Amino acid sequence: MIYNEISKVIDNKEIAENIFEAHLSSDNLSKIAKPGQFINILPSSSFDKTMRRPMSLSYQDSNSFKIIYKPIGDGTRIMRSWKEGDSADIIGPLGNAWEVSKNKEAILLGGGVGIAPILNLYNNIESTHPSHLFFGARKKEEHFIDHNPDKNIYISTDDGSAGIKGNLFEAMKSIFDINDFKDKSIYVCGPPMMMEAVRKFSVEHDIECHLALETIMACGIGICQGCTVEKCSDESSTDTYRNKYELVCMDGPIYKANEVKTCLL
Amino acid sequence: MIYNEISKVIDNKEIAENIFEAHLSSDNLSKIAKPGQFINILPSSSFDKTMRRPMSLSYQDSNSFKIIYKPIGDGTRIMRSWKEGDSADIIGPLGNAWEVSKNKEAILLGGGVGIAPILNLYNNIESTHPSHLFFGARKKEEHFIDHNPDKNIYISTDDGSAGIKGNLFEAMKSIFDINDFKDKSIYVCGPPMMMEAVRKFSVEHDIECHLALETIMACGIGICQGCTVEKCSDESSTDTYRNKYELVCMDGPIYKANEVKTCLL
Amino acid sequence: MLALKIKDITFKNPIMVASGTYGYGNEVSDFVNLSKFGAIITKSVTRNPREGNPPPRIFEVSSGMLNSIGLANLGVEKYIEEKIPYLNKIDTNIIINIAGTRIDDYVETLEMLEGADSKHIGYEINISCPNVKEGGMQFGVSPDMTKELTQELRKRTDKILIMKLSPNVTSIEEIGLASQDGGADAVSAINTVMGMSVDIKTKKPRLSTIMGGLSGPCIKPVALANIHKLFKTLDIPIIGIGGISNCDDVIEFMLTGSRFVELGTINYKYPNLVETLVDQLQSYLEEQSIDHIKNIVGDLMIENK
Amino acid sequence: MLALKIKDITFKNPIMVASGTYGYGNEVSDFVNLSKFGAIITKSVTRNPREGNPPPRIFEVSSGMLNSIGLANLGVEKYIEEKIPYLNKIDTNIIINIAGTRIDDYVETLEMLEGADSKHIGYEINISCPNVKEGGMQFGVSPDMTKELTQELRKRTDKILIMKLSPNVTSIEEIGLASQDGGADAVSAINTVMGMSVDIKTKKPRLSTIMGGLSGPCIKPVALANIHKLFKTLDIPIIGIGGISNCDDVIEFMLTGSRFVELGTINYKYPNLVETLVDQLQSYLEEQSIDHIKNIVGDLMIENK
Ligand SMILES: Cc1cc2nc3c(=O)[nH]c(=O)nc-3n(C[C@H](O)[C@H](O)[C@H](O)COP(=O)(O)OP(=O)(O)OC[C@H]3O[C@@H](n4cnc5c(N)ncnc54)[C@H](O)[C@@H]3O)c2cc1C
Ligand SMILES: Cc1cc2nc3c(=O)[nH]c(=O)nc-3n(C[C@H](O)[C@H](O)[C@H](O)COP(=O)(O)OP(=O)(O)OC[C@H]3O[C@@H](n4cnc5c(N)ncnc54)[C@H](O)[C@@H]3O)c2cc1C
Ligand SMILES: Cc1cc2nc3c(=O)[nH]c(=O)nc-3n(C[C@H](O)[C@H](O)[C@H](O)COP(=O)(O)O)c2cc1C
Ligand SMILES: Cc1cc2nc3c(=O)[nH]c(=O)nc-3n(C[C@H](O)[C@H](O)[C@H](O)COP(=O)(O)O)c2cc1C
Ligand code: FES
Ligand code: FES
Repeated sequence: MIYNEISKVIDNKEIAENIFEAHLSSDNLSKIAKPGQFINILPSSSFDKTMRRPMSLSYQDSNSFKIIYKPIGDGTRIMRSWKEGDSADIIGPLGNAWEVSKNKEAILLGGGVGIAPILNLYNNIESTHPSHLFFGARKKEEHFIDHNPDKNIYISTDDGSAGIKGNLFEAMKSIFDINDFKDKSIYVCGPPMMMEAVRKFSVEHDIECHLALETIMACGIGICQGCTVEKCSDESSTDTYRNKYELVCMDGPIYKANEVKTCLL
Repeated sequence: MIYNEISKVIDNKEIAENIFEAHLSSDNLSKIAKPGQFINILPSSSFDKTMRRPMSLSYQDSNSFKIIYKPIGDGTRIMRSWKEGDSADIIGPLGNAWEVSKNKEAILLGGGVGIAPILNLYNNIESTHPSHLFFGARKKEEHFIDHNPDKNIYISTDDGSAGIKGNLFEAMKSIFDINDFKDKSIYVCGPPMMMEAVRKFSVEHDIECHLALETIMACGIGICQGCTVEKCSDESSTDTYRNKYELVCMDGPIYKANEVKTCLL
Repeated sequence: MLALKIKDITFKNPIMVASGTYGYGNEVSDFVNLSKFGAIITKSVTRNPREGNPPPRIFEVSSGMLNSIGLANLGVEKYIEEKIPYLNKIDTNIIINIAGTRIDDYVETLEMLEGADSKHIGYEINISCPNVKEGGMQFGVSPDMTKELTQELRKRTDKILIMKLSPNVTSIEEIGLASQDGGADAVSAINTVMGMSVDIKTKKPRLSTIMGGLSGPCIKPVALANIHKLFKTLDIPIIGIGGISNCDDVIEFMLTGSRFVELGTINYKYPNLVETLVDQLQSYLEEQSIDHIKNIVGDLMIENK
Repeated sequence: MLALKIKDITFKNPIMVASGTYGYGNEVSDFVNLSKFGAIITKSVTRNPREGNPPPRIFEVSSGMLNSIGLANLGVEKYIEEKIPYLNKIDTNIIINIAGTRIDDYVETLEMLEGADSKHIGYEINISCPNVKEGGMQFGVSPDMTKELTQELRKRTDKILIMKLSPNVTSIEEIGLASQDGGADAVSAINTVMGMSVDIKTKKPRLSTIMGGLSGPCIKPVALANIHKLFKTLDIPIIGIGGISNCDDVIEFMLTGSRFVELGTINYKYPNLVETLVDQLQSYLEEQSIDHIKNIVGDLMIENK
């Protein structure tokens, strides 16, 4: 079920340097949303761009949800100015959800605002499932979680100003040896280059790896066919025309590393 | 001399129902601006419409000026949200200025936000020149000046909720007899239909009448040739191509009633 | 007051779905009441399945978007099997959009659809897809080929036949006339405008196909000019398309000469816009004391000079 | 690093003023340093004075504007008398844009300008004004007429000859080739796109001429597609025009194949944009360690497939 509803802003605040978290009310969609899914947002009724802005859910409960975003253009800048009580037109929940491998430990990698769906998954499984959370950013100020190796929470920075120096891929490899991955699966969302490195590494070493992809999306609901990713597999499906190219908004955004040809979309 | 400068908002407030007055600083243009002239405004640096928004000056001194506006679309709605210290990119002063007939009493008619250049003229000449100010609006709440016939200040409302009932043209005729106009000249700015009625009346009765016209303007500085009005006179000029059509932004916005074919632009 | 006809078929209102912008309808059934539309025009179907163009396929530009989906579709055989049963259940007129490369492609596809257990009332023939070599553009730019194609299809169906025209031509009137002469019941215009964009960081075109089709509010003035030209030239009805985003736009298109309109790109932003549009159109007629929507079609005030 | 040539003439940078969007230059001299431009192309001049179209002549649309100025201008005789002396004083290249109805109009106008005491270095020939019957569009849509006109003008001048092309054609390549074959030194593209808008309250078209020319960011993708097509086809330089609003746009146009660009509608909003643009372009080259701006012309990364 997909809903189109008007959400009210409950709270909207800067949680790290130029990283914002908005808490919004929801009548229906948050009830059924699952970690990994996303919504498509119209930041204001006068927003005159052609496309809504897709955002992953970083949290959901029975009547509200949260998103974590970085103001980079017109849409996210309008979101930054959201005040309590403002409303936003949203469509969701959209896409598939993380599928967790029950009998494997989870390595979660969230880079930049890619942390949103990763954090959501982490909070969902952490109490029942052995998990290792990695959160990467360019510098200390962009972090809103503390480096805490004792609790299996690691942060990394490109400039070394906090936590492990290096990107997420490097951070992960500094903690785990190649043999450690046998009983682990990776869940990753973040900058395409980093994801692509993780994807290649996982495919090469036959490690279970789930990627949350981002492509440009016009509709988010499978009707424009714009958000495609090229699949690896060539097995036939009923929708022949979706055999080679999948729709990231419907069939994704989450794929296994060996399912897609690239993360560089 | 025309300047392109960055103004700072000194003050911006609602002075009547949905009528706003903004006070802005100016380094150069306000020094030389004269009543009747206007400026062309970029309401914010991210304003992504093609054209600036022209606004008449309602006041100017050596380092600041005021405008009076009504939020009707994207540009004026951004202006409404101006806060002290915000900046706006402006070009001006533009166009010609009111030419006051020294030996005639002035009847000033300002309808709606058309009051801006009329008020500017009134405040400029009122102490030295016998003047009758008429301010018209649809209803009481849109007025910010008191009806004060003793001081020759009249307000009118379409619904009769304050001052004289009727439009400005009717209000003027309720005060002055056709013979009163001999020693008077009319200065008018407001809704096109009302201006057109005043224009026709003046031409018919050979009354001196100055109109401040509004057309859609792309540049405001005479380079697009988009803002034309058809002239009555056919005398030749050096710019042959501007013989029939004048540029309201440069040659106007103020015309004598007998110079232009219509106010309905 | 909103109902209009093409030939003997009644449409409950003049608002249709533009091909390719609502999938096959089932995707949005959760929250859109598709039966509100006067007609649903489905995504272009071709004789054989097409996987479409490689990503990236879409990009947002000023007041619009570029696309090069490349007619990705499941082919007419699967279409009949998998999609028609769902479409048959929707309580409004279904129009099937067909694309092809050669006259035979179009003819075969149409014949198969004629033979199917389907309640569709007509066809929109895409001779104007700018995104694939095989998108029919060679028809869309040639009056002779347009006429021949129209005639061949006309021979094979009594259902409504609509030719969908391209703006990427010197004279859309000629193509419109060829459609009319060939026996089309209506023309629809416009398909997307050829456009392009480049990522200056990577130096790569924003679409894998380099050029693609521009749609959305940015093409509205272009659509209106083309519709105006067609309205002056043709006797058959015109279905207006291009950047329509609200009720005022619908009225603007109808005043310019469109008897019907199609909503395209706006569906992505407001998937259930049609619900409010129909009500707003109704209110407009009441406020303006206009008896019937058809009275505004082509009702422009043009000063003689 | 920004200087470029056409034939033997050096332009200090690739940024030019698009015809009709800066008047004759003197209007903005208060606050714009016109000599910053690589070239100034003046408002179209015709053999005889033209008063232009009745109002309304302009209207704002989504990400752009419509205009139907109608080539209002003072005629070549007055132009030589009144405008050339001012233009002669500006410290940059002056290119005179000529429009006409018949070949003779263009030829006579050019001959008079050749005889004038003027330092202009070339001509841009407007064969693409959509706003007046006499705007040259009959040339702009016909390869044969374009070639003939180009040849006639070529015979009469050694100055730079640029043909300005219309996007309102099926194949801009053909017109571009005809210009090249006729002896043009460069082509410029695009002129405005045919567009229209209607005031639903009054039911009147927003322009007195019903249809007019669309310009601004909304036509940028259309311009780029046309430039891409020309770049694949022609050997002579292309001057890119259409919706350019900032330095990124200039780079996008150059990557697509424009050797020079013209700023049009944006001049109305930012009359002195050129000052910052030139600096930004310089910084871009430095940041990217690019020796010379010419290295980015047509430097698109296109994957082979
Ligand atoms: C499934 C999905 C989940 C996402 N989740 C989040 C999230 O949780 N937090 C977050 O901050 N961002 C997220 N994004 C990215 C987010 O949608 C874009 O940052 C946003 O659309 C930018 O809008 P804008 O108007 O602010 O910027 P624009 O001015 O539109 O764009 C700025 C830049 O971002 C690029 N861009 C625009 N739209 C997209 C897009 N859909 N995907 C990728 N790049 C784009 C543009 O090409 C441009 O270079 C997600 C995207 C997808 C597809
Ligand atoms: C010389 C001159 C002086 C002006 N002085 C004032 C003033 O003192 N106070 C004031 O409130 N307004 C004034 N105006 C009108 C003002 O420019 C428009 O209200 C403003 O441009 C609307 O911008 P917007 O983005 O808010 O609305 P938009 O969304 O652009 O437009 C809303 C409506 O207004 C019409 N409109 C837009 N621009 C113009 C224009 N330039 N002229 C006429 N109609 C237009 C549109 O067609 C539309 O119907 C003046 C106009 C001119 C030409
Ligand atoms: C993503 C996308 C896919 C489209 N697919 C088709 C198609 O399959 N067949 C077709 O005839 N038109 C197709 N079109 C064109 C639209 O039907 C319509 O003519 C065009 O988008 C202009 O209308 P708009 O501006 O309202 O979108 C497509 C348009 C878009 C944006
Ligand atoms: C108001 C206006 C007047 C124009 N006048 C002319 C003209 O006289 N001659 C000409 O060749 N092009 C003329 N043009 C076209 C521009 O030179 C340019 O080709 C077009 O506007 C596209 O560029 P832009 O999107 O940057 O404005 C005019 C454009 C506008 C908007
Ligand atoms: S975004 Fe439209 S199909 Fe995926
Ligand atoms: S507004 Fe451009 S010439 Fe007057």
